[in-house]
Amino acid sequence: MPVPAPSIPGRSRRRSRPGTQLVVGAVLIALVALVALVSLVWTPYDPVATVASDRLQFPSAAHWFGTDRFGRDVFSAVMVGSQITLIVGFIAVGIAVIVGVPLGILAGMRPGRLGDVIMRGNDILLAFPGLLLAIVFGAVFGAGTVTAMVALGIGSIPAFARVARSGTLQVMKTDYVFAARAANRSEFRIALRHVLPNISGMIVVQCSVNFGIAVLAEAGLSFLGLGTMPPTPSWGRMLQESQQFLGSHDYLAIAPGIAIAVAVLGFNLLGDGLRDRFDPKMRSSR
Amino acid sequence: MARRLLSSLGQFLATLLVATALIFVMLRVMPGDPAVVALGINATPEALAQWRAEYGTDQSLAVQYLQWMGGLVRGDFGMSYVTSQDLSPLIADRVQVTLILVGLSMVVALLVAVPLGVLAAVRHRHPSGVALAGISQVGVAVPNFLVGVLLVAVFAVHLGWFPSGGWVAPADDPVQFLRRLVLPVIALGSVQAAIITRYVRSAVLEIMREDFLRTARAKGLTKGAALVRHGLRNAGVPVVTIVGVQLAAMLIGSVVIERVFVIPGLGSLLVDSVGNRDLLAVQAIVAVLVLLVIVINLLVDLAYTVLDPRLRKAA
Amino acid sequence: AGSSSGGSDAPSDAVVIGLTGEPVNLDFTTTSGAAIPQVVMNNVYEGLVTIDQEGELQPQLAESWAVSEDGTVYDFALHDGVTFSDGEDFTAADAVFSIERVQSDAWLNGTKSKMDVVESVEAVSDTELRVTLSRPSNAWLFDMGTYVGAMFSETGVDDLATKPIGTGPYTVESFVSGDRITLAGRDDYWGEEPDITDVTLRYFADAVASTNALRSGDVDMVYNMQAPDLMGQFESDEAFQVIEGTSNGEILLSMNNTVAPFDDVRVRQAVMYAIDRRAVIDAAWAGYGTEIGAMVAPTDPYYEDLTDLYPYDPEKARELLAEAGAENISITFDVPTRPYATAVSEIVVSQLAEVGIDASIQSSEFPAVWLDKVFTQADYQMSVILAVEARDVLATFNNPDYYIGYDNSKIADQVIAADSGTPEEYVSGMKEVVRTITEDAASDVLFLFPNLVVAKAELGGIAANAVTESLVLSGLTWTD
Amino acid sequence: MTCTDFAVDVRGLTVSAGATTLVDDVTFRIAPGEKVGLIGESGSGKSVTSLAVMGLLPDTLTTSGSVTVAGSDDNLLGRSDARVAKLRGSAMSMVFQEPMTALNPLMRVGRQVAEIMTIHRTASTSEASRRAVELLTDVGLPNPAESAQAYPHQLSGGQRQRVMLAMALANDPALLVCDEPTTALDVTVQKQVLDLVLRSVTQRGTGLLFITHDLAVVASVCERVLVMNRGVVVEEGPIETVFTRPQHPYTRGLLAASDLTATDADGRLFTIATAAGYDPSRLRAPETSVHEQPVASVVAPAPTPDPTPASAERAASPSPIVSVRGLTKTYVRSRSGLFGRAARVDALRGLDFEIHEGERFGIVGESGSGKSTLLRILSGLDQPTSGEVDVVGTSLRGAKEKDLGELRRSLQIVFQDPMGSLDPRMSVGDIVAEPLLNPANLRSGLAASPAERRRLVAEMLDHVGLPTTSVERFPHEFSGGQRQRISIARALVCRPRVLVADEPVSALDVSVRAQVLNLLADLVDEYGLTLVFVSHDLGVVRHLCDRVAVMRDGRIVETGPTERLYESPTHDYTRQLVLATPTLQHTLEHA
Ligand SMILES: Nc1ncnc2c1ncn2[C@@H]1O[C@H](COP(=O)(O)OP(=O)(O)OP(=O)(O)O)[C@@H](O)[C@H]1O
Ligand SMILES: Nc1ncnc2c1ncn2[C@@H]1O[C@H](COP(=O)(O)OP(=O)(O)OP(=O)(O)O)[C@@H](O)[C@H]1O
Ligand SMILES: [Mg+2]
Ligand SMILES: [Mg+2]
Repeated sequence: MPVPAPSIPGRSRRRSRPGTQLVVGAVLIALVALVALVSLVWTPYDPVATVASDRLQFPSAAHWFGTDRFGRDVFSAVMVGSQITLIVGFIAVGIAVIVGVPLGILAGMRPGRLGDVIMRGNDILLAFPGLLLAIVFGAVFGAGTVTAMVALGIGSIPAFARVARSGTLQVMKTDYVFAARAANRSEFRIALRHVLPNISGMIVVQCSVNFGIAVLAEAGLSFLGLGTMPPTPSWGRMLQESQQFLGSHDYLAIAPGIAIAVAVLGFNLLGDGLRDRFDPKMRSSR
Repeated sequence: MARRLLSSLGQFLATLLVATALIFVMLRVMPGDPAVVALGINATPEALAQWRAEYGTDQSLAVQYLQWMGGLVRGDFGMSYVTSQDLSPLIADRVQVTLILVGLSMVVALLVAVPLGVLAAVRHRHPSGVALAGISQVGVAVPNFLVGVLLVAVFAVHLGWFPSGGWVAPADDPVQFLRRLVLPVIALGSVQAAIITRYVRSAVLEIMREDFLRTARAKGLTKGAALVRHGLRNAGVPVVTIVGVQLAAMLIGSVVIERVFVIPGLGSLLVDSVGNRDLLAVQAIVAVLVLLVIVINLLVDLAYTVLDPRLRKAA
Repeated sequence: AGSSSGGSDAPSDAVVIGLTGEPVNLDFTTTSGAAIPQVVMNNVYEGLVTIDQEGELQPQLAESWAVSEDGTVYDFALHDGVTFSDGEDFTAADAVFSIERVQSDAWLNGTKSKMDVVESVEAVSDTELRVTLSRPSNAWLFDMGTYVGAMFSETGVDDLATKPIGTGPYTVESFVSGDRITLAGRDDYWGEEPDITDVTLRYFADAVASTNALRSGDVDMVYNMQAPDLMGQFESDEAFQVIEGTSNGEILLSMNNTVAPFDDVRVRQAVMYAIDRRAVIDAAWAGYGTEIGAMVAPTDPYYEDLTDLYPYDPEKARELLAEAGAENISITFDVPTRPYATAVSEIVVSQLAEVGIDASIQSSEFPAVWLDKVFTQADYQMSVILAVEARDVLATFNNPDYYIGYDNSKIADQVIAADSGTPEEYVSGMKEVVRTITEDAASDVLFLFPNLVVAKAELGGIAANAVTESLVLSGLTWTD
Repeated sequence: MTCTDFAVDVRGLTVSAGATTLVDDVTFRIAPGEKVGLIGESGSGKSVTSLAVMGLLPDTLTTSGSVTVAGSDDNLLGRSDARVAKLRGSAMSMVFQEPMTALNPLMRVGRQVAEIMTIHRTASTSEASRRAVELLTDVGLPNPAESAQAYPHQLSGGQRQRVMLAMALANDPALLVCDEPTTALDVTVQKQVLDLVLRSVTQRGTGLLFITHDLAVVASVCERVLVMNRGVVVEEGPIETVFTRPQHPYTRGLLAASDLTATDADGRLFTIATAAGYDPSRLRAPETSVHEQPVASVVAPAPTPDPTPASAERAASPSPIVSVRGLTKTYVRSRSGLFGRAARVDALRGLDFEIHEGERFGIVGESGSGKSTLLRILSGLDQPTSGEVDVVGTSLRGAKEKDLGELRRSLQIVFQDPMGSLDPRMSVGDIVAEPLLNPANLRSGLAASPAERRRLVAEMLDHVGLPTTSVERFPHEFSGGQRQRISIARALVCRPRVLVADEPVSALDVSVRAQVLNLLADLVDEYGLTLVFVSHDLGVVRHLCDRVAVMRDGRIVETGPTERLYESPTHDYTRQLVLATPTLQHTLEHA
């Protein structure tokens, strides 16, 4: 009452029903995930088999999204493309979380020299945007999906480290951490039992945001020819290839374009929804 | 203030030093002997040896690094292995192109996004506000190269209102320069505008919950006036953050748009140089990009200090 | 440099040409690739002879020439009053300098070997040049019509990379890397001055951007267009003309003859049978392109239609593979990052899969990585490349150290004999050589690459046949 | 200042959020110059009422009824924002609770004050800035001209609240609304600000609506009081009457729970539930009761089951359980946000004291005096900069984490914020069990097995009066008072010898406060604990502790037995503190 409670990261006090953003986002992502799963076992056609006689057919009952210049079924390719999209997102975000979050927690729990060193290193990494890393890594290790996801992952480490650190700093100031220390819990236990669960909300939000970023970046890289290699279908490359059919076979651009937008929109909405749910006060990472 | 500036500067230099070392090491792992790349397929071993001696690639890495750093300090990026051209004027040219493109797009994006974001926040319950928020959400999700491709298809190829791409230096022909910039700036700027609109909206929404805004209203300001007089500058801090982040991302992210619109920017040069295995050029471009990102981060830091007196040290 | 907006309001002496594949510099003596000679040969540099649109030798700086009985001594009579763009006179001494320079260390480009047969060069007078060959050669004079035969000024070779100096009708006015090269007509050109004196070559990273520029009026012609699927749209448009020129470029599905599984001729033959070349042309290049069956362009004197040698026959392919014990093999397929290569590779992979060859695509950046890995180190199994050089069948297969690794023991002597023989012996000998190479399935020539040109309808004099690497600009003219 | 006979007239004000009614049919009227208090527990609807009057309610709430302010003739409810805005700041002004956030952090305070005049065009720009300095002088800001140039973060809480007041008074409003303007302030500062408010409204004849949960404060400021409970005004009348002869049981409950000097038959504080036995008239009683009550309160809550009753005078005990010699603590801040502050903060500047087994030791002092720092050091959560600290036989100077197992077995803490001290992501069972996982405890075999731990937790929860089913639930499912019980259960589950409490009740409503204090007192007795109790509230310390140390600026200025200290403080600062603390008795006597 008299003294305002500090903003405590963690679950919102009111258990409100999930917002529309959260629902729509979750539905869109579920859709993409479902398509990816189904495409593992079934697609209407072999997405890489070329059928010269079927080239450039407009959407029809046989080919819902038409066929490309090799006579491949666009619908099947879009389906399989979702796998690449999700894998790139997962691995990129996974790398960033696995490296960034522990570093951020460490920096937050040891705000002295160690924390400073970590954050300086983080600042340096911040100067290397993911796309830049992806292009350079492509030169060094050969362009491809793996290179792209690793580079994008490394590029997003700073964001996670920052979020984790700022969250940890807040958690470390809370009385429940003092209470845990008064109970002689080890630093490791505190990190595991108190810090991690309480910053997990912010981390999840950040994951969602970075997922969207990774999807867009992969599409951009594939568009440049530096991402996923043919014949594996990738939405970005499909868009790139569709360019010379713009005006005559627009559907070739529309299908992957919408697919990208749906995936990114889904992750962004999910992120916003989760942010509202977890803690509206905890958003800025700076 | 001065101390903060000084320490920012120190950090800036340290970051730069480590970053350049990283770049140097990273690129030494790149496959492909630059001599072979430069001289082509049937070059004789003697020619290769001569080339290596000339370009110093037969020296130890440490020596090469020091030579490179020495050049950097003097603003000399060395000579391209592939084109045998001085890199410094080339890169200077390209940096200019990218900075104009990115800068202009950001200005346009801000001009659009700030009013729209504020509107979306103020009317966050009205249908118009919800619609704005929705549009910006969708805008963020659309890849900018798709926007670019569509703009070219419609406004250049179909309607012929604007050139489909290319670059004319402003000094050569200001009118052509601007005409050619319209579509790429829209492509790059519109997606940025969507991103920034989202941030402005949420920053303003947050500010609208602040006590001091209620105080301002209690002083006799209407909601709108209170927001304009007291809220916007406060909302500026998170917006500056995102503008910094986006600017840094756009420096390299614009490469896709440069490709679509055939603009000779730094990102395109990087991709080309990577393709040509022009080691020194790649190294120089990455260094310049990293420098620019660090400068942007520094400026953002300083902008905080200007915006927010709480971050200034007592004199 | 920036005023070249092209379009209908352009002055009638200006033209903007859209190209893909930018030269890194302008010095073909040290840097390989077709992009440099495309710009400078016949435009900035000229040779003693040149090769016309039909593939015939024509005099250029040499008014005429005479060949000795034994075919080893060439006497050239040079034009008088020819000047280089730096004002120096062109004399026989420059020709001596140029030819000897190819043989010296200054010339680093691999094609210098074409000058190996030259034993001596002498300037008999300012306008008389004598070249003595070590043996008769049918190929040498033809090669003199390509960039190996370019004539340089003794005083003008300091900065070939950016300031080429030749006797041609144009000079390089500016070179904005990543964007454009502008050429200006010379007032003091010795020959007939071209109509178009202001040429801008704009380089596009991707083919669609170049055609977009054509549509929006930014360029007047797209030469060697790399987006064949767009041709249809232009064909139906009155404002444009579409020309399918021939070229010397063969799309070569290279197989490394020295490594498994392609060290087995049966596997190579299986690949030849497995591929439906017509389907490749249709799917990858929108039907533009010609099946030729071997690495000889129809414009070459010793061309022979060998397309029946390996008809599309997947059954046969499977049999051959079974015979070779190579059923269900996996290979890697190094694909250079060029539009034709990626397009071709996708359908080739799909067709190979039909016969049980699982090819996984590995992208190699072109030129650097591809040249290094595939070409120089021959560290590959299968690749695909557009071989643009004229009359390159021997360069490709008559050299076991070449990246193809074809065992040339069967053809080496035949080749010397043919080159040294009479023109008739040359033609029949070469046909024999080519047949042997093809029967051995050294590599699969998928199709002859078309030189697709799209231009504004009013642009005339387009040299659409890319017989050599050069893009001849001097004939261009606006026709209304 | 106007011809109307009221500053504000509120009729049938009802505010609802969707289906729930937050404020129900509230009617009151404040005459010019009249000072009216609005009291009630947290969430009773006080702020909503005041915001409704100011026309500052969020759009999501719907209102009905009427609000008329002097200077406007019609109902403000339902008027456009622009219309009401004209009256805000001119006819009516408001001072908010939180001085930290109520000012725009990016604008110099002088401008913020001047702005209210330029908005209403009561002064030109230059005149307004001049007037702003005058106003800042009026509200007693030191160096007003200089302070006008300061940013809010460069001022202390009290100073900021003065700026708010200067702002509110700038246009001589007919009505001043103050919503808990002093709850975030220290008692001495609170007194200054309250005096200032009183003086200002009296001078200007401004009507005052004063909102607080603190009955003593309202008694010292207001003439008339409205008592609010769940959105309904349950009682209204002159302070005198309402506080001494409350008609409504809720009012009586509030009074009883607020009065820390009164105890029921069992020697326990009254809560709203037990308020029936409370006699409010004692507040009015003559001098004698003031003498009598404190005595009673000391005697009453100390049934002292301890075989060796801890007498304050018994300092000669052989070995103190806590012993502090020359303790200092200096923080080095990387970034100092405060005006002229050096980067080094001397939080503690040489403390010497001892606490004996079984003692209830209170520490009082103002914000920033170092109370929390001291507690953190005593509990081994922070290292002293210099000096010797011995707690339960462990020397804390330079002690490593691993040496502290024993200390942490014997000493536990209860914190101020009932929500912030419980990990929202842990179940109550896990929270309470945490101290049992201390390796020192596990080694001692106190709760080696999970089953044993579960038993101990259940037992403890039962002890603090929480249902056993609580173990499965999470902190957010409990009320503030219940959460503080969880906190206490956690602290006591491993049977410590020393319990350290940092403002454990200052975030609680009076009625809950009484319950928690009763519980603490019971448990301390039952377990024979040594209690170290920190509070800024003298009344609470006085009720609970038998010896008190008064801290100021990192020093202990005075220690002594509670009663002696209160009755005859020797140090100036202690006297100031005692005088500044409003108590119901005092204020009613002087009313
Ligand atoms: N904007 C709102 N929407 C919905 N409910 C609200 C809103 N504002 C306040 N309430 C609810 O109205 C009730 C009264 O709140 P109010 O802030 O007036 O209490 P209060 O008496 O001022 O309490 P405190 O002493 O804690 O300030 C509370 O239950 C609160 O949760
Ligand atoms: N971690 C820290 N770093 C720097 N300074 C600190 C730190 N903790 C406390 N201080 C400073 O030390 C001084 C004493 O703080 P402390 O929290 O002990 O005061 P307190 O008496 O508990 O105040 P309150 O009643 O407001 O809780 C204050 O000036 C405070 O700003
Ligand atoms: Mg309130
Ligand atoms: Mg404290």
